Amino acid sequence: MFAIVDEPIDPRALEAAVRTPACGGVVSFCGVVRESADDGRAVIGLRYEAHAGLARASFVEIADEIQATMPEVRLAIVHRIGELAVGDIAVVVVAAAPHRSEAFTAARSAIDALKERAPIWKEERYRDGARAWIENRCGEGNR
Amino acid sequence: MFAIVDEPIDPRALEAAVRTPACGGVVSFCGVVRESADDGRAVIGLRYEAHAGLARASFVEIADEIQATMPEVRLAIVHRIGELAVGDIAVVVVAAAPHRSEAFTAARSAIDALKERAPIWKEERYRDGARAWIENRCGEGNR
Amino acid sequence: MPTIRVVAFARLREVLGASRQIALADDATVRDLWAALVETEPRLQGLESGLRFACNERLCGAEQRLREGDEVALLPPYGGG
Amino acid sequence: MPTIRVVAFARLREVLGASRQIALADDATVRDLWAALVETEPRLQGLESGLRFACNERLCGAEQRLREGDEVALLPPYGGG
Repeated sequence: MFAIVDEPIDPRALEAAVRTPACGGVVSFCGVVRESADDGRAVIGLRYEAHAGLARASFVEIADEIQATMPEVRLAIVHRIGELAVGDIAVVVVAAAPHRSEAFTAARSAIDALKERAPIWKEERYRDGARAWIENRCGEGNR
Repeated sequence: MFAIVDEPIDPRALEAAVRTPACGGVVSFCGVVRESADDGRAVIGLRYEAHAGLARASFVEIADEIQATMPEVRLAIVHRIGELAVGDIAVVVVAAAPHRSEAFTAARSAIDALKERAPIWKEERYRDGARAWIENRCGEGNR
Repeated sequence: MPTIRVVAFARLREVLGASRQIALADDATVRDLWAALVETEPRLQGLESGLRFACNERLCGAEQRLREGDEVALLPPYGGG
Repeated sequence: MPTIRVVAFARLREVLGASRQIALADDATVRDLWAALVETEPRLQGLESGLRFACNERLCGAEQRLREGDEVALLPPYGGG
């Protein structure tokens, strides 16, 4: 349920893994490669790198922290690495809980924390042949 | 993308329908039948009824309102009616947007509004043979 | 005497059935329709709280006037999601 | 003279390669390791901002002392998600 993978992620499998009969709300977030960068440049794909051991540990830590305040929440966090094309899923967070409020809060907290704390790197590749490493802006919880 | 259906809902199909290459974040909410009622009674299933025409119109209206403030958001809202068992998906909301913040906000707003405004009714069926119509508590945005 | 089609949901459907016809006085309102139904089916009495109405697939108030052929939906408090 | 394994990511990997060995003075810290690397690879100079370190798969500070066989990861600012 917490992994760095180099193959396509199946969000449904993650949902099935975290759901129990006590769960009434399941929120899934998929981060997808989009066709344009924040500065508007045309993107043809991304390449992700990760420190797999530390990244996975950060996912577990993020989930533990969320469950410390919302013990009924169950989480899955998976990030893909390698070459991705526009439309590919880069990251999936699934949060399941008895009620929807906790599920939404947990999913949102988890992806925000991942952006801040997971040792993962993204290289954007542009249509014009250029490429650039993109850093998550700190405290940028609202993107 | 806005429908009352009497068959299982496929959240992946809805995600595919709303996503475009401009979308970087896709948030899906699945409301699932859970094994116990809010008062703790064991639930064996639910039956949903809807005024299909008005319910669908309320979904469109909810999406229009959300898009009035977040024009880049794309939404799907589908509710199932009929007999559902524990674990079955009763409702799916999908919100796709260039950035995750809008996707989360839109999905959450849509399901909260649906609970308040969509003419849909839920009968809980308990293990002891009893059944009861369950009303959404007004302004109860945090369940 | 316009004839109105009434469609009912949830608790109200259990009392009234899914749909029925009712004849009302000229110029009758939705409120008059409800009063007429309660008269026929006293079990409706306690079920007014939170009740909403729609006429021809649009939500409407209790003062809405009804015409021949109108369809009125009786919508008890919602429970979807 | 402990030998340390250095693993680098993203921009830093482009300069240093994925991994290399480096011999340091006894009692050297992570800060000393970075200084030694910058000396060998002047292109690292501008890449200190936001840099984090891990030693043997745990985040650590620049004052962490290094021992024979330690593996130090050089973690530039993150971009996941």
